[in-house]
Order: sequence, then C-alpha cells, then structure tokens
Amino acid sequence: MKFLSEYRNPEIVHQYIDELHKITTKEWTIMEVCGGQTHSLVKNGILNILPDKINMVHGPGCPVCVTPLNLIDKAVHLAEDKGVILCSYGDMIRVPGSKKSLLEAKATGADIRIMYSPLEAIKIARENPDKEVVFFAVGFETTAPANALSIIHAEREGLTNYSVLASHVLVPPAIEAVMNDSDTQIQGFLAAGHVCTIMGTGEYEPLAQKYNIPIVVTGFEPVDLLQGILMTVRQLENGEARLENQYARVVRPEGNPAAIEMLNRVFQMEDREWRGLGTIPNSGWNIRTELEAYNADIKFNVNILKVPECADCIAGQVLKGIKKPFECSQFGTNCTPEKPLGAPMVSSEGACAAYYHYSNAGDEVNA
Amino acid sequence: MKFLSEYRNPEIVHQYIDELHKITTKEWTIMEVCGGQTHSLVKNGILNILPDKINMVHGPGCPVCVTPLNLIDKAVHLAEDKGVILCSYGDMIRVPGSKKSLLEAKATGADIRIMYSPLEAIKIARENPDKEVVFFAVGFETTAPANALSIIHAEREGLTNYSVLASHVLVPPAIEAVMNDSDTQIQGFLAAGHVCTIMGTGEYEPLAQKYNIPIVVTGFEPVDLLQGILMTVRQLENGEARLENQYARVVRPEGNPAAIEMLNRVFQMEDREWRGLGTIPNSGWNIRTELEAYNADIKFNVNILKVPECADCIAGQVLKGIKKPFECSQFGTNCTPEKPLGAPMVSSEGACAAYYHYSNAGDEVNA
Amino acid sequence: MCLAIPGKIKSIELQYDGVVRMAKVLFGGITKEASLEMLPDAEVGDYVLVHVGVAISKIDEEEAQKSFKYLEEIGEIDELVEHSQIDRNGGRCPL
Amino acid sequence: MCLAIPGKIKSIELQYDGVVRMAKVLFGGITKEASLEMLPDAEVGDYVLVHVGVAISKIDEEEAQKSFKYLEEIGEIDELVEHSQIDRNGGRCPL
Amino acid sequence: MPKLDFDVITLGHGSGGVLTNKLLKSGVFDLLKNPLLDTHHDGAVFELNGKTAFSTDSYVISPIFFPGGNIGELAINGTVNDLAMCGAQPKYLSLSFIIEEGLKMTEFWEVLVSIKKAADTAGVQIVTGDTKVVEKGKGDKLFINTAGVGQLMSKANIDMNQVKPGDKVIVSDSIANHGIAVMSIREGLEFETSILSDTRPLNGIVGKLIEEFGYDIHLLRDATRGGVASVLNEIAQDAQVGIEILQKHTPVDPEVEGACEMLGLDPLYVANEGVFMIIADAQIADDIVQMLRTFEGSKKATILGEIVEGHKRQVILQSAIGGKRVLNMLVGEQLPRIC
Amino acid sequence: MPKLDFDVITLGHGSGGVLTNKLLKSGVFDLLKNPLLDTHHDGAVFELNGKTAFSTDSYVISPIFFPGGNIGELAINGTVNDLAMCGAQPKYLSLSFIIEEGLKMTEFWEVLVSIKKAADTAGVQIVTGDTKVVEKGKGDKLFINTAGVGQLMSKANIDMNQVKPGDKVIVSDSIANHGIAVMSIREGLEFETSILSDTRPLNGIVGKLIEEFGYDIHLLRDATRGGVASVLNEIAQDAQVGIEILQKHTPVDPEVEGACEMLGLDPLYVANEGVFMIIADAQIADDIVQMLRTFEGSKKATILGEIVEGHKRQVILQSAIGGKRVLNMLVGEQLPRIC
Ligand code: SF4
Ligand code: SF4
Ligand SMILES: [Mg+2]
Ligand SMILES: [Mg+2]
Ligand SMILES: [Mg+2]
Ligand SMILES: [Mg+2]
Ligand SMILES: [Mg+2]
Ligand SMILES: [Mg+2]
Ligand SMILES: [Mg+2]
Ligand SMILES: [Mg+2]
Ligand SMILES: [Mg+2]
Ligand SMILES: [Mg+2]
Repeated sequence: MKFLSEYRNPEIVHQYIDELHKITTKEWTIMEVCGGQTHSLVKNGILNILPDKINMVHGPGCPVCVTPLNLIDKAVHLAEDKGVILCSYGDMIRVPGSKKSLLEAKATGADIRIMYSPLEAIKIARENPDKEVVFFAVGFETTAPANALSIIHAEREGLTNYSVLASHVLVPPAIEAVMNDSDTQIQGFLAAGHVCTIMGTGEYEPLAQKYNIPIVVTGFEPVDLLQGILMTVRQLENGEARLENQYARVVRPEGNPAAIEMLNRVFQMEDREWRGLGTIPNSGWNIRTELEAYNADIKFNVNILKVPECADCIAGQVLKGIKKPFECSQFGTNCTPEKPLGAPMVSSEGACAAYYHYSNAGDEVNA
Repeated sequence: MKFLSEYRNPEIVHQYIDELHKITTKEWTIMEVCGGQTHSLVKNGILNILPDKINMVHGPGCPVCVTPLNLIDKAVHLAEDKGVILCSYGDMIRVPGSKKSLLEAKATGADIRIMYSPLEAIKIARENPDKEVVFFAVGFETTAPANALSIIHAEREGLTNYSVLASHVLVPPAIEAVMNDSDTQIQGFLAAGHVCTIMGTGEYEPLAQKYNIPIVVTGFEPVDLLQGILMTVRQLENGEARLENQYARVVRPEGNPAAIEMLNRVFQMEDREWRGLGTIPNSGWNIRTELEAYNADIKFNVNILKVPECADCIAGQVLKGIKKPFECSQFGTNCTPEKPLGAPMVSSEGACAAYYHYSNAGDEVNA
Repeated sequence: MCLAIPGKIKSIELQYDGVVRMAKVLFGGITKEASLEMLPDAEVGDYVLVHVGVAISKIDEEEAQKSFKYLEEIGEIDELVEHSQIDRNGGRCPL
Repeated sequence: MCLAIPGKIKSIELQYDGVVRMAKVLFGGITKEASLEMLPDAEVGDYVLVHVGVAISKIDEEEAQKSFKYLEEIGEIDELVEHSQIDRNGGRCPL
Repeated sequence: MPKLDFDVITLGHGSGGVLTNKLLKSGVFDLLKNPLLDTHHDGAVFELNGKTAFSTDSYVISPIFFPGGNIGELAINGTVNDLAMCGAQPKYLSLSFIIEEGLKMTEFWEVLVSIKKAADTAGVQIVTGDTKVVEKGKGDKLFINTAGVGQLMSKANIDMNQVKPGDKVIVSDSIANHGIAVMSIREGLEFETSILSDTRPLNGIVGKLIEEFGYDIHLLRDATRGGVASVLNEIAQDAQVGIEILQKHTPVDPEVEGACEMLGLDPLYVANEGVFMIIADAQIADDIVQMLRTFEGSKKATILGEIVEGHKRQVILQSAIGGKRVLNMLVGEQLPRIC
Repeated sequence: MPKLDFDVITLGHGSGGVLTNKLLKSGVFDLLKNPLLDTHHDGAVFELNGKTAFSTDSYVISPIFFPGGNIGELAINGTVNDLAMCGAQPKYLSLSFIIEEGLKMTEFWEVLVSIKKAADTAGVQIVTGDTKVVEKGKGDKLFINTAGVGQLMSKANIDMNQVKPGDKVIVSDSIANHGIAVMSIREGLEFETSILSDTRPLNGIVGKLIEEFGYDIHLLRDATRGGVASVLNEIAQDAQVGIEILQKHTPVDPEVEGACEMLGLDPLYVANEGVFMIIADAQIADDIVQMLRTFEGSKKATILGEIVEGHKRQVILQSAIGGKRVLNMLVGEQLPRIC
C-alpha cells in the first residue's frame, strides 16, 4: 500500500539503524508518547535492533489504558440497561472495570456493539428509534473530532436517542505530568504524529523550551520511528532541545483547522482523571453544556461509586516511564492479558501488554 | 385416578352400549355441545361402537374454534409489540388469524408464553414490571371465572402492567343459534358438564321447553358420555323433552355461587361475534367498563381491519351440526391440522380436526 | 372444552393475609397448586375438580356412585359391576 | 493510539443536500466510506489519512519523499535507495 | 472442578486462542481423558473392522438440567441408543459443544461430569470433540452434538424390510416419563412430582436381546421425540404395513398419567429417552418380554400390539373400552390443552 | 426448491411429528439422497476396515452467508479437512442442524444446495443426520454440526512426535481471506471488497502430497480459528519444539493486507478455511511447495519457517525489517482496533 510499504523497506530501515549505531555515544532515554508507536516498535521487533544505549520508554498515549475505572463502570452500567445499546471501539471492551469489563457484561446479556467509526453508531441510533444508543467515546486529540462529528450528525438528523459517554484526554498535559515527576528519566520525546495531525505542532515548541528537551513529531512506520529516534538522538548528542517534525507528509504546523473548529464547537476543556496518573488539570475534553442532551453521563445521571485502583499495579509509574512493566510484581503472574489488573495490560498497545506479547519477556511467564 | 378410572371401566361401558343397542329403535341425531366431549368420543373410539342409528353431531363448544379472526389478529398484533409478553393457553396459539397464527408470530420473534393458568400470567406480570403482560383469555363459562380471578388478583396486587384480551362466549345462546337455524337436524343435546358446574342447570330447563328437546347435562368420561346418550335416547324414544343431569357428582342445580359472583364483578354481557357463526346477541362477556384498565383491547386501542373468513370453509354449518366435516370440499386437502383453513381444524377438539385425527377419514387423505 | 380433572386436596395455604386460599392438589401422584377462591368451604381431603389452576367444584361421592347404579335403577341389567382399575400392564397380546 | 491509514479517494458523494461529503477511499484493494467533513478541499485522487471513518489529513507527496532523502541530506550516506515493494512471496527459506 | 480464574464462559473461550487453550488444558477436559482423545488434534484415529454403524444427534433441551438428568448424559445416551437401535455396539463418540456466552462454569462442569459417567456406564469412549461459544442471546445455555460409531453385532439383522404382518410390537418400559419430567419444570406449567427422565443407555440390554434372539428381532427403534405414536407411524409408512395397538397394554406410570390428564396430553406422543420399540417375530415375543422384565429399566416391558395386513401405513389404536381410532402422527409440538 | 406450504421453519418442524416428517419427505432432503442415507433410521451402516479417523466440528458462523460461501459448505469442508489433516481420506459424514425458528426456507434450501455441492466436490457421502428447531432468540438462524469418518491413507504418518528440529514449516496459500471476508459484512465494520472466503476441501491435495511424500510429511494442520499463529503455538507447545517464521514470507493478498491495516488486525491471527500448515522434512520442503503451487487453492504456498532447537514451546517471528518478537497465542477474539 502506498505511503505504508515504502516506510517498511528493510534496506532503508537498516541504513537508519546503522546511522543510529554510528552517532550514539551515550545512554539516552526517550519516550514514545503514543501507544501506536509502542505497538509498531514491538511488533516490528525494532527494540532489539536499536543500539543498546538507546532506551525507549512507553508513554501514556493509549486512550484505552488511561480511561478511568469509574468511567468504565459507568459504561458497563449503561450497557446493562435493557433499553440501551452501547457502542464502542473494539479495544475498549476488554478493559477491566472495578467489577467487570464490557466484554463480561456482554457475556451476561448486555447489548454491546463494536464499531469501526462513531458514524456507524449514528446509523445504529437511526435504525433503533426505540432504544437509547450510547457511544463510549475514548480517544486523544486524534479521535475526539470524529466523536464530535457524530454529535453534529445526531443534531442535524434530530436524533434524540443518541448520546456520548466521553473520555477524551490530551497529550500536552500528559507530557507535563511525566516531566513534572521528580523521578523522571526521560530525555527526549517522540510526539504522537496523528495527534499533531489534528492539533498541529504549536503546543509542543513551548514544552521543548520549558523542559529543555528534544521533541520530534513522529509517524508510526519503522522508517518513521527510526528517523524520529535518529532526529532525537542527534539533538541529544548535539546538546539541542528543539521541536522537529519527522511526519511532515501528514502533519502541518497549524494542524487541521476544520477538525479544531468541530472540537471547539462540541467540547470544552476540563480537569480529567487519568487511570494510573490521577487527576491532571485541563487535561481533557467533555461535551459542552449547550449540548448536554448528547452527554450520556448527564442524560442518564449515572451515579457509580468510585472504587480505588488495584494497589499492586504500578501502571502510573509505567505510564510515566519510571518503571518497566517487568519491574511490576504482578507482571505475568497475577496480571496477564487474559486477566489484566491494570489498563496497560489490556490494550495491545498498553505498555505491559506490549511487553508481554511481543518481547521475550513472555518467555519466562509462558514456560 | 379416582373419579376418572371408574368412568373408563370397559365392562360398564359395554353394559351401557348393550343397553343403547337394546332401546334404540329409530334414527336419532344428538349434539354434544362441548368440544371436550367430542374429544373424548373420538379419542375413546366411542363413535364406532355406538348403534348406527345414533348420529352424534359435534357442537360449537370449542372456545378456540369460535374465537373470531379479528381477535386473533389483535392478539398477534399485541404479541408482535416488543414491549408485550402475550400469554395464552396452548390450544390457542396454533389457530390461524387472517395473516398468521400466534405460533407463526412466535417463530418470527414475538414473546408468547404458554400458560396452564391465568394465575401464572399474573406471576409473569409481577416478574416483568418493565413489560406489558397481556393474557389472551378465551373460554366458555367454565374458564371465564379463572380469567376474572386473574384480574381480581392484578387489582389486589396493584399490577398496572397486566391486562386481558377477552374472548368469552356462552353456551345457551349457541344452543339457541343451532336450534333457530331452519336446517337443523338436532333432536337432543348433551349439555356441557363443566359449563354447568359454574352456571348450574337453571338456564337449560327453559331451552328444553322452548325447543321441545331433551337436554342432558353430561360429563366427559366414556361412562358419562354413554350414560348421557342413553338418558337422551330414552327421552327421545319415550317422546319426552326434559332437562336431566347425568353429571350430578360435580354439577349442582345452582352452579358455583362464588364463581358466578366473580363473573358478575368482572364481566358484563355483550353481543359477540363467533367464528363461523356470526354475531349472536348477548352471547359473550367482556370486561366491565369500571375495569377497563385491565381490558387489553381498550388499553392498547388495537385497530385491526376486519378480514372476511375463508369463503370455502363451511365451519358455521359444521358447528351447527348441519354438515359433517368430510362434506366440506376443503377437508383433508386444502385444510389439514398442519395448515387449517378454519378454526374447527385447529384445536384437537375442533370438529374437523377430531374427524381428521381420530377417525378413518384420515386414511384417505394420508394415503 | 374445559379440561378439568378431579384431585384430592393435600394441604391449604393462606396467602395475602388469608384473602386467598391456595391448595396443593394431588392428581394421581403429581401435585399442583390450585386456587380455592371459588370453593370457600373446600377442606383438606376433599376431592375437587380443577380447571386452569382453579378448583371449581367439590365432587359428591354419593352422586358419583349413581352412574354405576343407573342401569340397575332403570331395571335393565341384573348385576352391578363395582369400579375397577384398568389393567395397563398385561403382557400377552390378545389381538 | 490512533490507528490511521493512508488511502486514495475513489469517489465523492454529497449527502444532506451537500452539507456532508462522503468519500469512497481505497486501501490496498478494499473500499471504505470516510467522511470528508474535516478536509473541505480533498478531491478524488488525493491520498488521505483516515481514522475511525474520518479523513483527517491530505498526504503531501513531496514531504513524503523526505524520509528517504534525510540520511543523504544529513550527509551521512552515499547512496539513496528508492522505495521498493516488500517481497512477500518468496519461496525459499533463508533461515 | 479444577480451579479456574473465570466463572462464566465468554466468547474468547471459543476463539481458538489462549482462552480456548486454557479451557482445554485447565483440567476441565481432563475428566474425559483417554488414550485416543487428544483435544489438540483434528481428529482421532483408531482401528475398525467390518460393518459399522454411524449416527448423530444434536441436543437442545431446555432447561439443561431436569428431574432425573441433564443435557450431558442425554447426549451420550441418545447417540449410544441410536447406534444400539441399528444393532451395533457403540464404541467411539464425538462430542461438540455450542455454548452460549455467560454459561456458568459450575454448570458446564456438572454437565461434563454427567457425560463422563454416562460414557463410562455405556462403555463408550469420547475420542474427538469441539467447543464453540456464541454470543449471549444467540444460543440457549448449551447445545450438545454427539456422533458415534459402533460395530454391528454379528447376529443383528435390523432392517425395515424384515417387518411383516404377524410380528409383534413390544414396548420396553413405561412411557412418557422423560417428556413429563421436563415439562414439570417448564415456566407456566410447573408441578410437583417425583417423575424422572428415563434417560439411560440401551446398548447393554439390546446386546443381550440380539445375542439371544438374533435374526428374529426385525426392527428396533427408540421412542424419543414424538413418542411411541410417531415411531409406530414411521414404521407403518416406511415398511408399508398396518399396525394395531391396544391402549390398555400401554404401560404408563400413574404419576405420568396424572400429569397427562392435567395438561391434556396423550402419553403416546410424549418423548422418552430410555424406551424402545421392538418389532419381532411373534414366536419369540413373549420370551423377549420375559427377558426385558428381568432388567432394571425395562421392568414394564409389554406387547403393545402387532403388525397387520390391513390398513397399510396406518396405526390403529384399540381404546381401553374397545373402540378403534387412527393413531395419527402428531402435528407440530404437543402443547398443553386447557379446553 | 420443492414446493412447500410454509415459508419459514417453526418449532413444529423439529418436534418429530408430521411437520418434521413433511420437512424430511418434502423433497427438501432428497437433494442429499444416497443409498446409505435413510433419514428415518437411527443411523447408517457401512463397511469399514483398518485405521479410521473420526472428527467433528460445530459451525456457528454469523452471518450464515458470507462472501465466497455459506455455513453449509463450511461445515462439509471443515470436517473433510480435519480428517484430511489426520492423513485420512474422508468417506462418510453426519450432518446435524440446529435451526432457529423463523429461518426462511429459501435460505435453508440455499445452504442445503451448497452442502450437496461441497459433499460431491469432496467426494464424501452424507449418511446420517438430525434436525432440531429451537425457539426464536435461542439460536442464530442456523448452526450445523458435522462429524466424519475416513480411512487412513496407507502412506500417512501424521504424528506430533515426528516433528523435529530442522523440519520446515510450509503454509499452503495466502492467509486470512476467510476471516476478513466474514468481517467485511459485519455490522459496524462493513467495507467493500472482493475478498472471498477460502473455504475448500483439502483432501484432494493432501491425498496427493501423502501419496508423493508419505512419511516425510510429519504434521498437517488446517489454520482455522485463531489463524496460523495459533496453530504454530499449539504445535510448539504440544511437540515441545521452537518455531521460527519469517514475516516477509507470509503470503497475504494485498486486499487482505489493506483490510488488516484498516482494522488493526494481524493476518497471522485471522481465521482461514482452506489454508493448512505442513511440517515436513527439510529435504522435501521445496518439492512440496513446488507441487502445491501447481494446484488451484495453493498457488501461493511457501516455506514460512522452520522447527528449531531453541526457545522450546515458543514461536518467534522475524519481522520484515529483521527484528524478532515472540508470536504469542491470541487472547480472546481478535477485535478491530482503532488505537
Ligand atoms: S503488569 Fe499489570 S499490575 Fe503491573 S503495572 Fe502493568 S497493568 Fe499494572
Ligand atoms: S374442513 Fe377446514 S375448511 Fe372445511 S369446515 Fe372444517 S375447518 Fe373449515
Ligand atoms: Mg482443524
Ligand atoms: Mg441419531
Ligand atoms: Mg436419536
Ligand atoms: Mg474443532
Ligand atoms: Mg419406566
Ligand atoms: Mg432414535
Ligand atoms: Mg474437528
Ligand atoms: Mg475444524
Ligand atoms: Mg435425530
Ligand atoms: Mg488464497
């Protein structure tokens, strides 16, 4: 496929690898912010061909992983209502809530549908006028516009049986949370290419300056990732701390203005709880007060007691890159992808699951 | 079982048969009013051991058979509503409406439950507060009190999700309809033992006089039926026309006063359409105006177009005893128990089905 | 119509503070609940006729015998046959 | 996060009196609908990046080449390798 | 039951991945272990020589637990019996589950234990199997399919063409227990009773009958769905003969009779799981009955009637009082009547 | 289709009475007629000698019609293929339906026609069967179980114990077509494509392979549920060996690759119906590939990797760019990802 296969070309990949080996002189710890990048690094086996001195840390950029327990409990509660069809993305339905996951709710009779797009959920709402259709909308800045668009469609069509349970979080506050932790080891960031496709690069220049750290907006294919890492290491080796854009074929400095307009029309910023990280100020979006008829949380006034997260799970430290998954006492024993204790073990992009699935770490636990 | 097996004793049966052969000198045409009696006559093979001169005619006393098409269509319509659980007796669900039977509605997803008792339907209503439970209540005077009782229970428990689609018809007007037909051949009646259990025998004395015809209140077991037939033939042979009660172990002259009180409390008399017979004045009961909250017909305001009955079906004449089922052009060819054209082919007590199932008439059509 | 069968009252339970009397009725070895609301004077041990879960009549033992005496009464036969069980377990085929 | 893949716009359909532009987008032989509401100037033939059924960016062909020129640009290698297809159908096992 | 980290079965357990593997290897299926059963192969391999019978049935009974048994033993006995009815000794069974998401593991385990016990009792080995999980609302807790192969007994000569006028029709035991036991717990119809399903393997007794009476046994048929009446009608039609039976010889337990009276059902149409019909030469009919009556599970064996020249393709029942009527095939399901 | 007086299947058609009989005798099942199949018997009887393979599977695919096939041919090919994977030539199949009330007769007929065609193509006979009907909402239109028996080919020596380091791992054709074809019409995920299910009988080609290469073929396994990755993991675990495969040798059609990219699926975990894995002696691996490539349905056969001494019980994938990773078993179902 054009614009994919070129960036998987083994020869080019190896030229980048060679170059990295050539220029790397010190140990460098770099965080790839986005779970999709983590996924690609492990799936393509890039981690074990990088120079040993380069230490990649998996960031908090997996929306599934950071969705708070309480919100999942709410989604489960809504799904178990006989009058509700709950739609969600495939990744979300295995995430454990405090009592069960959406998958387990489905196994006991809840009507839960897996969607590729929120616009499909609109179709479900149109076709089931006697049911309430709730879209459990997770996502970073990349996904939020599509979810916003579904509300705009519902409004235009006059659908009164469609609403959204929103869990939208933002990358820049997460980077700040990582950097503000005194234990942080991170020396450079690969920023999330698709998030910047929407938002542009404007928010990241100040962060690079504030924390005096290289930030390279990076894509997802092997060549992208290696070029991004190379750009970061070059800055680090040269003592620089700039914003660079590896992914310029897709990311414009100004982002996508039409998408940003939709975001502003539908969402307002708020403090947001992140699973494993706690509440981060101004770190997420929720549906604007004017549109609260489409806010499932308000529409159904779901009151679910907050339950504390599992005490043994060190997801917060993993997400901040302070600890590696296998440093967790639960990893691979009490916590596995079939029975995850914390969210990073759930999504195949979650840092813990990625380690479990694709690295030799799996070896020891499987034996 | 006590009070059953004694009345199936072959020796006593044969004493009655012998006696009948002994006293019968002329051809007599006698109608057993009740479908249960028909069922027993054919199931026990009594018809082929009776004297040839005694001609038994199957009457209209099968509530399933005489339930009008339009009411079945209404029941189907209600059952197909997603919010409704329709409860009914087993016999009713195979009866064809103008488009389909309840069984066919069930096959395409309607929630239809087969009940032994209307009190079970009350239980369903109690256990499904988010659903409307409609009991499709068919029956003659025997069954009406139980159906009335279910409304009394619903009222007492304050159930607002229970209602009854009533189709209650009465025996005496049916006897009059049979006798008022100028083609009638009927010379004596076996009145329906269980109807009289409720209503007593008071209504039948005047009928015997008015039409100068013997009427014998009769039970359902072989000995009962043969004794009833013997009593009728004795009257006919003697030129008498009285009311007699063969079934005195169960039927009191005054009937069951508690049941009658319940009937009066819940139902009011009205003109009623009978399938195959047309509308007969004051021939049925419906729920009283004060209790119309429990009347499904009013509660759901079901408007279903009346569709004429199948033109080829001579059910009316069969039910009045003017024609035998096998005189119908459709019998056994276009009309079979699997694909009934008219109601008497549906219930196993319907005259046409009884002939089809238990007599050799089935032979020719099966071959 | 109106399938109703005779059974013996095994026990009676009062429901709704005594407003409703429900009986356990024995039918040849099986037990089924039946409402006694239409038979206020039915008691344990009585035989009742049950239709769609409601007892509608008490069975009169004395009247019950009359079917077996009727032929005698009308003077047409000599011998009265007592009620007997039907043999369902015979082994030989008489056909 | 944010699985998004590049595809080529095959056709564009106007819905709701032209308020909504829906495209058929070709991804390596399969076709899927995507909304163009966030790319008002995308046209048939354009390559776009699609995420959860919405096209979020046009792909810039010129910028796309830069990854292959970067190493050359930074003066570290001598030869530029043109993009090539991955051979998925080789028969011999090199292990 | 082995310790598991899940309480209910979910779609993942049927996906062919880790969960399926876990279910297979958790010890749950160890219960059924035998040298031939390897859940990780695509099939089992064994030696088989000579005339072989092959049969299958799917079991969809609801509820899956009922008085006197559950769907598991039913599935084993059912196929064991179908093979026995062919005159074969059942040897190897396949076992395939279609589980509705949400089935409790404890219930599944109970079914498996019954399967194991039933297979042991019948002397058959479960050698190959399959497990599928369907979404909630797309199944009914548990469906089971079994198929089986067996070796024809050397003296067996079960064949529709053997059936001839004069042959006797024997029923192996009192009828309608299974159907009534299941109905006794059905919503809206419940009643209290000690009636139990008669599910049992028939290969033991059939083996003895064939050993003893060989070629004089012309046909065997278990009277399952549709009951005795349906089986007799099938025979009448397929063998092109008439059948006459006597109502008063029909063995019905008093409790079952009571339930049938109450619900307006005819026991001749009610399902059995451990009752079979034998069409045999008249000469040995009494001996068959005598032999049957010495075994548990066929104590009430009786000659029900005979094959006749007349009324081909029809079954005629002589009622207890001597009247005759056609015993037709059932139309649709037998539903409880009130009228 | 024969003329019937009903359009949909109802409970009565599974009751064992007139309607069941009507369905059986209406001509609907005449389609499958053969001398051994007698729908009125309890089982079929045939002669069988020597080593016999026996396998079963239930088919619960939804929707029952999908691009390139339907549940009927799937059910025939699936069991035919499982027998072939045992090194057997499939001979006799059982066929059991669990129908949800309300299934349209036209749809049922279409499935039956496919079954007939598939059985003929594979050269197997359907000899015994069963039909059950469950209430609306207690099934999913149609489930099918097939079981089959086949005779082991004389040169076959398929055995997990034969698998040894140095053996090559061959995949018979391009992968993931079936799973993606089915997904392409699933609510909420639909896309336009010409991808078709690869359902096909494999006994023909397997017969030729065994004829030609006999004992040098150590293991066969069709890569159905869970895909190639799951099969390889099962082999690694059961044979206690390590497996290494090369991503760049994985045959994936471009359309399938596009769909996998879009939905975030890994084709190695996607189900196939006509693809199988061969573990064979290294000496003949190239010859096997050459032979496979001469047949329709295995044109894209390739050596995917090999059995190794190291990392026992693990499958290691070398990515296209040369990185290595563990190819684990799938957890639960593979669901489309968006993130
Ligand atoms: S391995 Fe499990 S318990 Fe440990 S940090 Fe990861 S998700 Fe939490
Ligand atoms: S045989 Fe059928 S068509 Fe004729 S009268 Fe009876 S029900 Fe009507
Ligand atoms: Mg297989
Ligand atoms: Mg069978
Ligand atoms: Mg069977
Ligand atoms: Mg299988
Ligand atoms: Mg018994
Ligand atoms: Mg059978
Ligand atoms: Mg199999
Ligand atoms: Mg298989
Ligand atoms: Mg069967
Ligand atoms: Mg292919």
